[in-house]
Amino acid sequence: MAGGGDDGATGAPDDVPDLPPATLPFDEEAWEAHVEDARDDPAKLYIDVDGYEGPLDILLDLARRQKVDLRKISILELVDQYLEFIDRAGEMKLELAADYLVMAAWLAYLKSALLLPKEEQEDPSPEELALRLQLRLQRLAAMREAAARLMARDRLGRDVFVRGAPEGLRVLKKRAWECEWFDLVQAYGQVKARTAPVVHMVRERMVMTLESALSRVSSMLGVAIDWMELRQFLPPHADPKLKKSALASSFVAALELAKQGKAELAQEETFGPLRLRSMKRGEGE
Amino acid sequence: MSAPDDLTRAVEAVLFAAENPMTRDEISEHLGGADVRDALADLSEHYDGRGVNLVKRGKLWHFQTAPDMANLLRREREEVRRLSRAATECLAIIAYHEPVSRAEIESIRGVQTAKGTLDVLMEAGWVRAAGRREVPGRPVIYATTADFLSHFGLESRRDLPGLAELRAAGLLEPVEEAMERELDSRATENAADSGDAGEHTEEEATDDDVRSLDMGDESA
Amino acid sequence: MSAPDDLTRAVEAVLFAAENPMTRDEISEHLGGADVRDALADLSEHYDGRGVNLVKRGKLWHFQTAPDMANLLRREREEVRRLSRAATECLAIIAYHEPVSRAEIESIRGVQTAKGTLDVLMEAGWVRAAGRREVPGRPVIYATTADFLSHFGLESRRDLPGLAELRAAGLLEPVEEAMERELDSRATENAADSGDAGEHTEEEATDDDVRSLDMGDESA
Repeated sequence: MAGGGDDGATGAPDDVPDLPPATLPFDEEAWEAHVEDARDDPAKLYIDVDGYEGPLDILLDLARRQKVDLRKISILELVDQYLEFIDRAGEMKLELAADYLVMAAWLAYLKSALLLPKEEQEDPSPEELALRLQLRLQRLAAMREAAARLMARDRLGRDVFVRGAPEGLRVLKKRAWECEWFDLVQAYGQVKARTAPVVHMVRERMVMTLESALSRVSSMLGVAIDWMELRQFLPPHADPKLKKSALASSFVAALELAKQGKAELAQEETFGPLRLRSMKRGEGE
Repeated sequence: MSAPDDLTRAVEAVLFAAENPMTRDEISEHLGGADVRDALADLSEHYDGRGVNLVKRGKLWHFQTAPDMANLLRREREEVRRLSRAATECLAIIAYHEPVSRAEIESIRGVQTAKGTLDVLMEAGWVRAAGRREVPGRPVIYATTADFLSHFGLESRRDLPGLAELRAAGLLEPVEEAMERELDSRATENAADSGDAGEHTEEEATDDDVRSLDMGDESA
Repeated sequence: MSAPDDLTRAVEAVLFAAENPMTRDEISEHLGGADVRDALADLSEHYDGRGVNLVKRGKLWHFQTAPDMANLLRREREEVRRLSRAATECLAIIAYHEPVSRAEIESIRGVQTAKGTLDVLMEAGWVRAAGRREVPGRPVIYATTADFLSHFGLESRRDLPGLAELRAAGLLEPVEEAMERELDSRATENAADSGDAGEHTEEEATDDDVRSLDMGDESA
């Protein structure tokens, strides 16, 4: 309900001298004295208004002046006091933040609602609104008192002290090195391997020699009865690497057989399938 | 006076020499993993009533001068920063309600909180951001620190002055909840006034149950 | 233990909180001119035998941790670190070839050796300087220590595996080849993981065939 005015006059900036906790229970005489002073010097009261942290703060102070338990506070009386406070501030031409005026308007509404006959009340009822205000004041008062009690405790560095000149605890770091036997031995192995004279070895590749291709092709040609494609002469289950070698060797073998007059070759088109058959049969026909 | 054993002497020496309060585990670690529980208990008892006391704040142990010596020691050193009223109220609200968002602090104080106010508390090391509340906008929530307990001489948050009374009076619950309860009890009173006393008592009992549940929850 | 009187407690607190040792007069002045002689005597006696003592140095009084507890204030913590690759190689070379000079180590490793590497091995206590080689320049030669043997669980240096054993264990392969094989097997593992194990298994088998051929050749 208080909303937040954002200009400087609303919340007291932290560097404004605050009321010390001891004066927190509202000191009526001091307040009156301030008001008296303020008649001569309006700026003085201004500082006090500025010292309030928003309308709820003023309301709490005013409530305390009723000198009754906050639970039994008369909201109507409180409203009157607040409105009077705002009036007085207005007379003294004090600059009031929007918050204070919004609260005044709201309280004026609350007051009129409280004075209306019950039947005409809307929802939420003015009693609920008054109760809400009362509960908020109770909570603020509780926290204010708690803060004062907290600040009054035996505080370290103010009331109680730690040792003035502690020797201090030092933790010295000492490095411990770790190495496994396997790492050691493996490292040596790799040093030796790295620096050993390099010997190049050519891996044995899977090849079909020309001799074996020649004998394979000629023996297969011997039993063939028709043209055969060159690829049909390759070993059927060979590994791909071996297949390439076998193809090359078989091709050379085919050329060799043709040259020897034992086979004849045919190819319909460039890069087309290369076919061959035995020459013996051709002679026979 | 019986002579203290070596472990007790060691704990005494370590805590005297330490520049910062130490947890029991830290002390133990410093002493090669010894169980220092008994030694700490012996020392606390031994120093009780002396000019220097061994105290536990949160989980941290340290020696400090006895509170009744404050006048002798306070001297000229006013090192402790004087907090503004806004800051003391914020600190109290955070301590008694933690974890709490800035909006919640503002709703209790009825006024916006200047940015610097929370900064001052965080700089003093008494308040820390404690994550975010999982509600729309995910506001940062604040809580007190171990230093807060040390500084204000609290063994735990349960030792906050007047905490139990405030809780029992329902002054730490949000206004909305208090409203509901209050309205309920008023309705009951009215009903009671009109002759039905039995219901009233029953209602009252339920209320108490809810409150004690709350407390159980808090301490858990 | 009799409870200390207030003056004794005050002296205790003042000395505890003091940032510097204090003379008797300073203490007395701090306490409104009280005679603190007895209090100091009581405190000295009380703290005698505890983990903290009240001591007088010259005319200055102060608390200090008991002398036999001084070692507690400086605690050593071991930080275990793994030997670097370079240091491991150096250590291995020294172990296999000792005594060796730095130049010899470098020629065996095939790379320059940073000064820090040998320092680390000496810090670890595994290597020591073992005199100088009587050649021009008189280089320092290095050897392993008894700690080295005990750390690696060796009776003597003769327990280190010989070259033949290293070869049998596959430890004499050039790094690149060992790397490749490692990568291959990882690739296979990954492929197996990703589900198309079939294709790769075939590939692997072929590879193995070739390898066994290789080995046959080498042993031949």
